[in-house]
Amino acid sequence: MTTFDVHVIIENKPGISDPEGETILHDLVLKGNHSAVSKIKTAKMLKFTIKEKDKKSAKITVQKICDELRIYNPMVSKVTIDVFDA
Amino acid sequence: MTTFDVHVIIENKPGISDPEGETILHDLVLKGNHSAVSKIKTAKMLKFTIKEKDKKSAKITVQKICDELRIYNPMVSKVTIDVFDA
Amino acid sequence: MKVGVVVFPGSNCDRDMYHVLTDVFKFNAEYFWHEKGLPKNIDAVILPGGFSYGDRLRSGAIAAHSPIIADVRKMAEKGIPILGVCNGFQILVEAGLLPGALLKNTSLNFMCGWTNLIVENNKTPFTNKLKLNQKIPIPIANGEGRYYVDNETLKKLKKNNQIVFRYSEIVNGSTDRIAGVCNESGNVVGMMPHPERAAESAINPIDNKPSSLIFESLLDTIGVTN
Amino acid sequence: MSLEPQELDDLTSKIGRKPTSTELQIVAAEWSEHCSYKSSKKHLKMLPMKGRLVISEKGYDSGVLDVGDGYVITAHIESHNHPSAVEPYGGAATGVGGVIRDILSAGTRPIAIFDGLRFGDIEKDLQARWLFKNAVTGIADYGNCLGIPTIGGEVEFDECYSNYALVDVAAIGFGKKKNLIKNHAKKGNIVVLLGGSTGRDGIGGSQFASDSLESENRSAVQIPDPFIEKLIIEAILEARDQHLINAMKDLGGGGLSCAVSETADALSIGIEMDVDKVHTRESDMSPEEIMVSESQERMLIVTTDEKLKKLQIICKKFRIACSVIGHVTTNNMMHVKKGKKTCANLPTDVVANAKLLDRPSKKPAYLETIEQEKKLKPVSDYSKMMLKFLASPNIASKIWVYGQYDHEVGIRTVVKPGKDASVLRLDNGKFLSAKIDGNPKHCYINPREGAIGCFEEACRNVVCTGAKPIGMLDHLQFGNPENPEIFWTFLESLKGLTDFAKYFEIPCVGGKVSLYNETPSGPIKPTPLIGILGLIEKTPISSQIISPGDSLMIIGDTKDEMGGSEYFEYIHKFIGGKCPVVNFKESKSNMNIVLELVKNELLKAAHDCSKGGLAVAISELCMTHKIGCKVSLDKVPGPKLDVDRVLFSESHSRYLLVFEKKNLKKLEDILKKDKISYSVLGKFGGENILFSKSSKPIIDLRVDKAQKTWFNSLRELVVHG
Ligand SMILES: Nc1ncnc2c1ncn2[C@@H]1O[C@H](COP(=O)(O)OP(=O)(O)O)[C@@H](O)[C@H]1O
Ligand SMILES: [Mg+2]
Repeated sequence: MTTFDVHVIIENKPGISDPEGETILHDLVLKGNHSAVSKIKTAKMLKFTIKEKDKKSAKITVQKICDELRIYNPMVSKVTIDVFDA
Repeated sequence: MTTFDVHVIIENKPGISDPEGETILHDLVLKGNHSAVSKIKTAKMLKFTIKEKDKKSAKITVQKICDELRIYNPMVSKVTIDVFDA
Repeated sequence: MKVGVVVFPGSNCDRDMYHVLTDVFKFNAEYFWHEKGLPKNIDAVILPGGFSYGDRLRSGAIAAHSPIIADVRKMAEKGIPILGVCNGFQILVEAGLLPGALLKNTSLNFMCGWTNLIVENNKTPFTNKLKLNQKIPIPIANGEGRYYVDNETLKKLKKNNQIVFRYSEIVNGSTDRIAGVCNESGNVVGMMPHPERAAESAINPIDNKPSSLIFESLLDTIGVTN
Repeated sequence: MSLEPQELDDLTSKIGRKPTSTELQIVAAEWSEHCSYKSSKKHLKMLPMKGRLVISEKGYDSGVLDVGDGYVITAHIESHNHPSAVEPYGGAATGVGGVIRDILSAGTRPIAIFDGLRFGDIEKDLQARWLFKNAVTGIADYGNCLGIPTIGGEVEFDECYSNYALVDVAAIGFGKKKNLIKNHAKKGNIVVLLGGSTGRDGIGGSQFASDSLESENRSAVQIPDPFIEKLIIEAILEARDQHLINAMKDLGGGGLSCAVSETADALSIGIEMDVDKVHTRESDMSPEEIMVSESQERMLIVTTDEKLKKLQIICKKFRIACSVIGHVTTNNMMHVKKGKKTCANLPTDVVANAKLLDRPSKKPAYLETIEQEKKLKPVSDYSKMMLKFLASPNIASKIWVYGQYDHEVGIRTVVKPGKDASVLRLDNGKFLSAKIDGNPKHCYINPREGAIGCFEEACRNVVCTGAKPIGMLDHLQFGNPENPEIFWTFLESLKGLTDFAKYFEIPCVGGKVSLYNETPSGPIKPTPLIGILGLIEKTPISSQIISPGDSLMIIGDTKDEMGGSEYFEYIHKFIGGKCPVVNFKESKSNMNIVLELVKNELLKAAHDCSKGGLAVAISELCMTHKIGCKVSLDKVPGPKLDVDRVLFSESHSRYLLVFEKKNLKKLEDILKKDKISYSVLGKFGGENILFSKSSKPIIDLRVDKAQKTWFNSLRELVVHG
């Protein structure tokens, strides 16, 4: 068994508005004259430390946890899972 | 000028507690019998879309924005910035 | 006629709800800790507001996995009246007992203040004494109260008459100004505003009647059988 | 953390040997200004602490007042200035947590929170805006999660707080008298630590609070966990109901060091404890770190072996940790061990009682000339000026703040924030009214009169709801007390408060001193803050609609007292002049008369006149009730003054009363018998707020326009810059 760091990124599905990202963009970044930035999207991240036999099964386990425990609400969000060596 | 996706991850510095991660671990994941998981840490992510001449300057600009506009408080949080091709 | 008030770690409107049920409307009410089961002789279940599990992950997301939810589900299937208020609504949604999702308010802030509801469905056990389109002055207090459903679900909600309350004006960016919904059979109702905060004249001197009717509807529904 | 050389000598001679490193840390925490009150304690004794309704018990951190029928209220005030200045979100949130645990310690349920917030100039200063925004979110997230309503407070901006923050929080508890924890302990009792785990966060916090703010020691960051705090509250109250608590103390500044030594000292016992038994967050913490850690959300409980089982069951139910860390002895020693090894063994009275100081004081030089006024540029258009004034951060409605606080949970809030004081219903049919007030602009010009003014203003606010003041909380916030000029301002304020409290027989039921509030650019202005608790025996003034034709009356004289006024400082950028002075006799009769009028149900509304003067107070009435008013300035009682002085003077003891015209005679009968200075100023109605003098209009504003500006400007400024 090896320890892995698994990053779960939860973000709104495309098409669902992200007022927080928009506020940061308009009220902070663009007011601060950083016009190179054209978009900001916010997301939530959970970093799991997990023991599994390999990267692939670490990813599968975490995906299963996310689905089973509704770590994200499938009506509004999607998740992206990345596995790293700890 | 090229467009880049810049991911900013804001999380509590090591040694500073993360009550949300602990609750998710103990009251959800471990209760759901997923004992392979030993730790969960939460973080916030901002995804910037930005036009810059290269990856390096994209990273520098975003770091500057985060510092200048106090997108995070360096007393408590650290940021990690990753740049990707859009 | 017995009403169960479910208490989760972090619930904080449980005592308010209990007070209104027992002292104001003379229900026989009892608290149920989330790890317990619900007895068979319960006539209605209320999930009160608050911050179950500190609103961590998402409001209601962790409490939706509490042991008691299995019993709530069974009762829901049996057609017993179930009301979720605020965090209770969020829990019912996270548990899949009601459709949709509750997102952060567009203001990004917690919002506490009074607003008006419009009754859209007066066939539920909690609204049968209200009139259609009746106005209810009522407080809201939430950070994640923006009700969201996709278009397809919205159509379904409309078709099945599942929209129970709407805000009279835009308050937090909810889809179609929805403030409360019910399940297809109409016995499970969830609402973001707090009827228990508006049902007494001491708190709501101008017009506590409409909010009172929410509790009187329940009295009517379950009182008759007893 | 370290002791001053003479303190080290003192400690060494008292214990007759060289202290160990753990002992040094323990004593340094406990002898810090923050925990020991070494500069202020001698003087605080002057405040009257006793009263008919005051219940005193040993070892309480909060004041207790008997409100009749077997019920009590408890109250306490705290600040979290230094932590909030570096981490506004966490600092403000944990400030709320701390004061709530003080209320809980007495065995009462917390039922209300108040917050007083002070920052630099948010119109110009982005840092101040960031601090303000995050402090508000911190308070909201903490209080809302606990389900304790934040029902009032104040917000003020002044350049003296640039790069700094004053975050004051007060809390009120309610319970049955028979449920109060009667702190007691005897040999063999056990000592339990309950709640969150002990970590490295907040190490050195109390010392930090006693240093002026410099970037190097910005190390004490505390992460709030309101969810645990909520569970602790429920667990403790359940344990209280089952009589499982012999004595209790919250952990605040100085962590275990303070809680253990102060409990032992207050109860005349000894405590032996083992740091290895403390549940920690990190495995490699030293005994010193464990003893001085200021991790939040922890309580110390003294109980018995037999009761422990039940206590553990409760803790398990609420999923909170609880560790038996030691037991009670009779030798009056605080004995700290790590396993078998002794790390500290000190007499508790030595630890708990730092040597009190008699600091020198001297009247500040600046006060010699501060009362001189300079010639001001005349205002050409008062209507325009007034609109700008209503939008200014100190005058604008604070709805952006209290709208983020759940102020209704608990369903006690009968009068909600946004008016003067807020009012809660109590279980015995009575009502509690409360408000906190400060005014550093007045206090800077005259520390004594300014402090008295804050006291009177807070009283006026509760009186406007029909409540009689029954208790006072004070929070004295100043710069470095080692500076004799600053210490003089501290003493003056304290003397003023004492005089007022004695004259009005309002006992001080609690307080706090916060010193060393300085930044590299200097000390803050003297900022005493006063909280007043008022009791309404029957009904509070009910929320009534003001209708066209209703009359407006003012009680009290408007005097030439412009120093420290918002008008001088915001409109003319001038700091100086004579600040308002309270005439005690007048103040008392005006207070009593308003209470009598409310009791006789002769009023539709009462509002006090304070920041921004008459012009702002009348506008506030119009804007909150969305109705116009025609006001004649010729009738304002007091000496003849220029029009701007009549409009904007902040003289105390003034009340605005709204009543149905037909009640005028009855009102006058009461007012005349007490020789009250009053005058009917105008009539409500129409869509404009209109002030005129000798029939000439001075200010003419549409109510809706004024209301929109006043209501939204703070949010606009904070959110959109
Ligand atoms: N920080 C705050 N938190 C909660 N309520 C606040 C805050 N600041 C102001 N308020 C509320 O706004 C109203 C006006 O406050 P303030 O201007 O301080 O009143 P006053 O001048 O009567 O003392 C009061 O009801 C007060 O409780
Ligand atoms: Mg007032």
